Amino acid sequence: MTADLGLKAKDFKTDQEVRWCPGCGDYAILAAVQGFMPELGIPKEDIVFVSGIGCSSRFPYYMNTYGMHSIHGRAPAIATGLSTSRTDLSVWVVTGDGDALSIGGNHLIHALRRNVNLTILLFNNRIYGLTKGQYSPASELGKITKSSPMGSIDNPFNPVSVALGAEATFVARTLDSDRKHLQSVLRAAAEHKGTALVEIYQNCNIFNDGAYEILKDSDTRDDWIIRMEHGQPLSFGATNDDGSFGKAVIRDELGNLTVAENVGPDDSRLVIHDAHADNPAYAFALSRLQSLDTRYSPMGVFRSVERPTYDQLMADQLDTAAAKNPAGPDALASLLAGADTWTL
Amino acid sequence: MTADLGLKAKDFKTDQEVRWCPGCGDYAILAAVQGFMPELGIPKEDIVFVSGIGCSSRFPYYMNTYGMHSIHGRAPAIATGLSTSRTDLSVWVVTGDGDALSIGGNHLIHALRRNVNLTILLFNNRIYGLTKGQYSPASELGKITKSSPMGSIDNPFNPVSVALGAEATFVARTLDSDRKHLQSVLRAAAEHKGTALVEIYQNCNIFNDGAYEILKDSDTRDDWIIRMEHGQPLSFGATNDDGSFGKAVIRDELGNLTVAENVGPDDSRLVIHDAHADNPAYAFALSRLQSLDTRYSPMGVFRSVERPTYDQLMADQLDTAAAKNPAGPDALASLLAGADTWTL
Amino acid sequence: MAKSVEQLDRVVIRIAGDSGDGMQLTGDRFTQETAMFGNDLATFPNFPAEIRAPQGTLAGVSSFQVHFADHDILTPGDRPDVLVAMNPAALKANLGDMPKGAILIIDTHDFTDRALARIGWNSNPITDGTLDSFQVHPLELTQMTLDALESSELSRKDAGRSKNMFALGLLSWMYSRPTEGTLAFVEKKFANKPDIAAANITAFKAGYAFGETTEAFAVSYEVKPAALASGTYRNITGNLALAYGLIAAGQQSKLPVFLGAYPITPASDILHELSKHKRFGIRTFQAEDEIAGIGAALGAAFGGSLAITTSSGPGIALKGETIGLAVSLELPLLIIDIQRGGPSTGLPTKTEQSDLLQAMFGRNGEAPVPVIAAQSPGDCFDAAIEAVRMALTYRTPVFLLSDGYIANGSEPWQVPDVTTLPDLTVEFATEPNGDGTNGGKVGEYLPYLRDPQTLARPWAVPGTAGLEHRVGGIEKADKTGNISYDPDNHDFMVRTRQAKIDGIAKSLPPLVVDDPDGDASVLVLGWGSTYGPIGAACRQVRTSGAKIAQLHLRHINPFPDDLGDILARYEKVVIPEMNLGQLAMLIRAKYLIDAISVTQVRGLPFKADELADMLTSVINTGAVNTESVNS
Amino acid sequence: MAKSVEQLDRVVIRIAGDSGDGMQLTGDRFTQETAMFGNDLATFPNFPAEIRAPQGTLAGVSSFQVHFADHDILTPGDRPDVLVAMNPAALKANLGDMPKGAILIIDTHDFTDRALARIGWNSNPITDGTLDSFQVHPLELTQMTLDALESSELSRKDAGRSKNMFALGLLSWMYSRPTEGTLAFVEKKFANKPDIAAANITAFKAGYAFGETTEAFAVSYEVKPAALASGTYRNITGNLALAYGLIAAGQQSKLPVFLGAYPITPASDILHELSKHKRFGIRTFQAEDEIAGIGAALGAAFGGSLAITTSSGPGIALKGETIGLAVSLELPLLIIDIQRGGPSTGLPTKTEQSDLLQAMFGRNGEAPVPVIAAQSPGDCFDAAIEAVRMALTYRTPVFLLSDGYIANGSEPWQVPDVTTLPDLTVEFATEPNGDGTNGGKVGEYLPYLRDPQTLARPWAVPGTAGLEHRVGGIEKADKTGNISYDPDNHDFMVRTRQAKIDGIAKSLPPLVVDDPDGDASVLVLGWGSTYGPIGAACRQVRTSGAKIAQLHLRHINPFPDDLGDILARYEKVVIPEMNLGQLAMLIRAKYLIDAISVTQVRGLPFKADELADMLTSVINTGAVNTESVNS
Ligand SMILES: Cc1ncc(C[n+]2csc(CCOP(=O)(O)OP(=O)(O)O)c2C)c(N)n1
Ligand SMILES: Cc1ncc(C[n+]2csc(CCOP(=O)(O)OP(=O)(O)O)c2C)c(N)n1
Ligand code: SF4
Ligand code: SF4
Ligand SMILES: [Mg+2]
Ligand SMILES: [Mg+2]
Repeated sequence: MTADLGLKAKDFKTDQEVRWCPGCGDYAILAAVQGFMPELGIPKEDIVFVSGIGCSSRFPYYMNTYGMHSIHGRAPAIATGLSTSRTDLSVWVVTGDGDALSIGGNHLIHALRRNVNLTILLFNNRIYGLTKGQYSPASELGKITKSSPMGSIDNPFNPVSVALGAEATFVARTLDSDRKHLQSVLRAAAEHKGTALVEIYQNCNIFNDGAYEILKDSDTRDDWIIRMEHGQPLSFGATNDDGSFGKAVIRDELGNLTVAENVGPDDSRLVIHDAHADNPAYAFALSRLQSLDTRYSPMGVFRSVERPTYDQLMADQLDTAAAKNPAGPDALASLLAGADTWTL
Repeated sequence: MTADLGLKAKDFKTDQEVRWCPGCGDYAILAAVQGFMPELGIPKEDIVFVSGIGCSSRFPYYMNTYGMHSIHGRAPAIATGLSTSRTDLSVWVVTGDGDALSIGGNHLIHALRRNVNLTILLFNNRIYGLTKGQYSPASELGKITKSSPMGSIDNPFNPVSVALGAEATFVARTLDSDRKHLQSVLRAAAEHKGTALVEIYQNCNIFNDGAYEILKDSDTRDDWIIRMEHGQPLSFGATNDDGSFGKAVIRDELGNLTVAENVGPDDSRLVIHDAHADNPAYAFALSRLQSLDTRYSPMGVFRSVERPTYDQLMADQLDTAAAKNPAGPDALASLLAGADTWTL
Repeated sequence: MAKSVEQLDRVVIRIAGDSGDGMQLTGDRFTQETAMFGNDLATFPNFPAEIRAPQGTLAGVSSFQVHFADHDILTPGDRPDVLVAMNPAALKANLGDMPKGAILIIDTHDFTDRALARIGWNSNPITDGTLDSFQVHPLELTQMTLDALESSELSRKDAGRSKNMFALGLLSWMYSRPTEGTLAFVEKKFANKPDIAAANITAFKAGYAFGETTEAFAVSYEVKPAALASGTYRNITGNLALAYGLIAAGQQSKLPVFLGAYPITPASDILHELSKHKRFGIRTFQAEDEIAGIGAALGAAFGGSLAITTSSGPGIALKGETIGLAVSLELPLLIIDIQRGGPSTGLPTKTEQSDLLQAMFGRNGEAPVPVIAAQSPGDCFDAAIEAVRMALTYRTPVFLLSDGYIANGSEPWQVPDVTTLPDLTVEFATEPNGDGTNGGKVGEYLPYLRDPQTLARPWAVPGTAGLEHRVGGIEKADKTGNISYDPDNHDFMVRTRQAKIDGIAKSLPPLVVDDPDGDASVLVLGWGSTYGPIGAACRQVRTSGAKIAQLHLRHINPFPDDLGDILARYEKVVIPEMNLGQLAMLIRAKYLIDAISVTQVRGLPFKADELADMLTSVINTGAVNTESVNS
Repeated sequence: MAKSVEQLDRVVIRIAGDSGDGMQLTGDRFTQETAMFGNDLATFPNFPAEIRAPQGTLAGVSSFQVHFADHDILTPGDRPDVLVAMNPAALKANLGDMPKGAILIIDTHDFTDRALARIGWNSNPITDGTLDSFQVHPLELTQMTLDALESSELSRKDAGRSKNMFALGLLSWMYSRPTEGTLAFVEKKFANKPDIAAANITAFKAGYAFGETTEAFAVSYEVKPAALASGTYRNITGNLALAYGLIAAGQQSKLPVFLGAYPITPASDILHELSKHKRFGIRTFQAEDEIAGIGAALGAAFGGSLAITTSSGPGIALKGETIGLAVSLELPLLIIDIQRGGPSTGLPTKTEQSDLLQAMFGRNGEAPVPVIAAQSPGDCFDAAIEAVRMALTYRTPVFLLSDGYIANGSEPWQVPDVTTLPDLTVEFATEPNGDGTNGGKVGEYLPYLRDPQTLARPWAVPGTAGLEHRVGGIEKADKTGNISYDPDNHDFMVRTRQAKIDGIAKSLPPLVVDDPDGDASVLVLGWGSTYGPIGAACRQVRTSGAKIAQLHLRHINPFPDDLGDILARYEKVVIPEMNLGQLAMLIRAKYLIDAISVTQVRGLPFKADELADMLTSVINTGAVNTESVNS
């Protein structure tokens, strides 16, 4: 699919000044996406970025493609109409944790269940950035913010679990600062036909600085990130001298996925990642390994399975209808007349 | 908790004529709920039924308690305000598959994650009844309805999976026509503190007749319904002469839950139902056993775990704030004055 | 026995029964027969919000009224000449509307003490004198149906279900209707259930034969075909005509059609209808809610589709924010509101005109949107095409208002010659429009560079190389469309968007006032579905010798340029509306005339009689002084 | 060097810099010092929608204007006497507003060629003559701050951050402000970061000392305290006053307060503030969206709370359907709209008055809701209490409109004596109200039996035995509230709901027109935040010897009963609005007067000067003929 069109990252930059706070994780994501775009092998004019409202949702202004900065929470719905009516386009949605999971939660889960052909980039900074720092549906319980001076009492969503509960065919997670990983996930997402949800952990250095610090700090990250690669064991942390994995995801006696230490490579309990498992129960179990403080965050593709896309199913119905009964030149006239006319 | 207040089912009937189609499954549910209410041991005046819009949402008019027939999809939000501001009340939500999963999807999942103290009865007839028969987010792919003459191309939700993905603390499923089971599930739901979601399979004999026929037909139901009882094996179907279960849920080598035939009671693969498993991955896996035609429908309580309720957490914060700094008679005056005043 | 045939010029029939009795279907069939016969006609279906309200209750009564005539008519009639009542509740619920001397055909099957008591009758009205002033035909319709089907395999219950067809057969005989259409219809509808088809046909024929044979009916009637303009006609409901208008507009614009909708009464039928016509390249998206419905439509508009969203009042209320976005994006988008009784859930199956101000103002900020209204079932077709013309030409969302009355009501419709339909072809932008002097460099694309005539911006759809651009809901700089917080630019853009909509008035044809002699002093001004009742009232007024002028608005925003002059010509302007005076407010504000607002909010169309009385009193006394019409 | 002190009666200062430069905080502190000093004052914060727009860009400039005087004033001033510009962009963005001769204090630190080029300046305006007509003070503010902090442990970058405090110190010296408050504030704010606190204090003191010492400033100024009505004062912003009004209303009504809200600029601060006052029994629910926010509030209202929802235009657009339900349920509910620039996302941080018609009409059906507006920061307190009074008395949703200008702006506010606050106690229904003759049996509860005076229905909250009842959005029968599809009942209920709202006018005090000699021929009519600018303009007009009358509306729906008579007394009525004439439309429609609509939609308040010119031209010529104000 990826014809080399000779495009470069800079071709995807616009003349608009980027207006995020200095140090915001959005910059890194923007650079990674712009850097990845040429790989798509799709002409710029066939790409559309649709966003909602939020700091993250300013994204389309900076992408030299077609784009729409819409209203809060509605990007998946708008993109559904666009993608479904224009199957020739590559449609991307950029959204934030508030935009996607709070006001836009319903559109998100419905796009996922329908499997509309969209790539959704969910910038999760666990805060409302643009409105200056209220807790979001991804914020930790007890978080103190402008609107929760005594600590948030809202139990947060796990966005990956939400997506899997909503029949998602593709769910992945990555980190703003790890460009290589981010791009590898984008690659997988872009290849997926249907709705691909990519949760990107993004630092908001103004209102929620350091939310993902333990996943970034070189002292901790290897012990906290579970890197998922299809067909590979879910091992992480340092490898011991005896070849056993410092940490790994295993399936315990009760059948639950859990993290164990010092697991031998041949341990039967060791879980080999299967991103293509048809049953989402496996990916769901993976999503539950993470605790609220981001400890044991699986990163990479949780699930990627094939299912017909909504866009294609609709296009097929139109084709079938037209094939069966082509709308020739008289079609409109005979439709309007119907079966029971009389003439005066 | 269940003081006997001497209430009878008939005390919960109103003088309003019930206006569902003759034969509608809603009648059975109404009778079952009215029959169950006295057991609650709660005075009528402390009970509120809130509904959205749909055939099912007419329910409050027939319950001689406080009630609100609100607008489409919003009942969980309205009930959240009521329950949170009035922790002394028993608040029930009645909703349909369209009301709860289509337009109201976002409020539903947010109520669940917050664990607001509500019992939500979701009447799932897999169709829009009140608007005369369009497919719903619970309708099967390919379903032919008024709005899908060539068959629906919308992959449906599994409501139980959606709820579990949204951090639900209590999820159960039951059937309109099985009054005893329905009431047992209501009992468990009513006892639960937090949001209890009860999916009730309900027959719409006008627009989707027979949707659950195989779960009702005495020839098939025992082979298709997985009855879940905490601490009991998930066996169903006929028991063989050798004591093995005709059918049972087992955990296969890969750790997946699946249905097997002729499983001995001591088979290590046999799954013993644990409704109180902290990790929702187990309940989620159970929810995936069902196929779209309702084959292998687990019935009963999927999950019931304790977590603080939103209502209580909010009440606690108010109490803490008041205890720390009681709002005495001068509190308002000193608030209004603030720290920096000057006098002329 | 040979029976005499009486000639009538017009008849109004109402058939009423339980909502499960198939009254709407019966009415439809009778209407179709009548249409085929060539009468002019108008229909009025009226049913409860419940799917099947409990049998035998007042709340469960469903009715269908049809008015047909040998001349052109405008309404389904104020008061029926004939009522067919399938049970006591149907009789009770409708009796109040029946004029003295009317014919009542009553199925006596359910006139048991219990059934009567249920609706609050202590004795049988058929025998206790209640109906003395009517021509009553108490008949055992159900029993006769069962008798006719004795030899059928059907259960008693199923057989009884055909009683509506028996009644239809009887009516068909009474009014000399052609029956082939109905027979063919039944065959087709129950093609998979031949026993049901057979039973219905048997019952229908039995009813017809009963009329011919029984002595109960001494005469049958004939209403000659109407001499309408020559052409090919069909019967059509407003929602069907509207759907056809959209399909036609798609063809005429050569754009793919995209409908984003969430079901809601009484708009759902447009979704249902369009979903059948995929072969015309029509995509229907049943969204998760109204916001997604309009959102998806807007997305499709960005992609170059002819985008539509349909709903009714409560759903429209949810779309306000997205309509604002569409105003800001300046993309074509049709917003169709089939109004029903409000506020809130209100009266879902009843009609009302109370969303006009919501259409005008129901969103944040200065967000002007053209508003037009359809005036009759058939007119919905033309209204749809006009709405599309405005949306495409001016790159703007457009509100099209219809309501439950004309959406479900039907009338004969002259099938348009498709070659006469307007050309709605759109030119997408294909080239950069910057020329180095107009705010853009050569080779640059300025998405907000406007057409000087229409003030419309160019429509460049994704896939067009070189025109990549971004649009959004934040205020944008003139021409470039980039985000701009500049105060003067904002003021300019707000006024420019308003000027664009106001400028549509230039494209409107002159208004045509119906003022036969040009010397009336009172003008009655209306919009939407009151067209029929007002027109019928004007005829009555004129028949009585008085003068009255009528003007009906298709365009409410902007008002046509010549409206002010016309209003100024009359001493009194009367505005009847099925709301509390919404158009009246707009007219008063703009033209500062003391328009008389006459309102009814009963979920029902005005009665022509009452309007005529009201107008007569205005003509005679300068003021409204009839009790039957609120003002 | 002893410096001279010059006396001034009023000063307008604007400080501007990057949005990361702490301009809002600096302005707040200066304001607070000024308030403590006893001047009358008014402030105007103005900032971009981005959190931290890119440094050194025009788009990133944030400013704060404060006007203070030795007499009572009404606006933050049209044109600053002094501009403090922290970088080139701040200078460029604000220069256009500066009158000739104004003082410019410029931090020259960033005046590098590159930074200048970035904003389109090819040469340095400080030296190239651009600023010749001003009194320019180019200062190395940043460098001086760094020098002052040389011995601190802070990094250069962190130390540089204190430059705003240096500037504040300088201004404090220049205008003889008391500094204790600021010092205490800094100590408290950075209690956990003592090095930052110390740096800020050092910088502040250095700035003050610099003013005292340097020869650059030969004089300092003094603006005497204003002689306001005696009482205790504090400085307050509109949003804070509004939040306090809600808390007070909760106390006065003895109801628990429930706020259901979703964050949105510029309304979020009310949520933030109320969430701090849980000890008053206030629940704040940050909902998943605006619909859930109002939904939860409505649920709480059903449960007996004083229920509130807050938002701004786009969020209000989403609430329309639920407002309709609240109208139908007839429950008290406050809907607070802090208006901002529209349409759509518009100008989120700028002010506008363009949601009036949305408040009036933004929902389906006939769904009347009272609408009131606050006119100044301090007035938001009273407006909140009045809104609560109406909601509780009439059992109705009530719209309270404020806007970004008064929400964020501040003024001295006379702290009310709580014992004089109105009693808002509510009586819940506790007993059945049926008496056998009023439509209900003895012992029955009729939820829609109305108070004959107010037409309010009783409020029976769950938990009250014997009053169990159901309410809903379908039309309901008079008195019983049961579902009713009866046409006459619907008409009656629609009119009754309207009559209830219209009847509120009876409870309103007589309007007070400000027409000093009672002989003006031109009346200027306003609503909301234009109060200050219009008032200031009227003073200017009168100072010039002309006559003008001013009337400002708190109540827009219903209009006060005496409004019509008042309007009729004047030859011309002029209505200035920050929209395209929304109040003007309502006034014209109701009173049929040819009101002159004067509008500006620039995201900024009117300038008093321009309004004064405009009014003068109306007085002299009967028409608006100034270029600076659109009409
Ligand atoms: C209808 C509506 N409601 C509320 C807002 C205010 N608002 C804008 S962005 C936002 C949340 C932003 O959070 P998130 O989606 O996490 O994006 P971030 O800024 O963190 O990238 C809110 C509440 C709005 N613009 N529109
Ligand atoms: C805002 C709004 N949109 C749409 C509708 C129309 N509507 C009423 S009920 C309903 C769906 C009903 O389906 P479900 O929730 O499954 O309830 P059921 O009737 O099947 O019990 C719809 C689309 C409405 N009343 N309000
Ligand atoms: S507020 Fe946070 S998310 Fe928004 S631009 Fe600034 S750093 Fe980024
Ligand atoms: S339409 Fe279906 S769900 Fe609704 S009342 Fe009738 S049978 Fe029940
Ligand atoms: Mg965020
Ligand atoms: Mg349903």
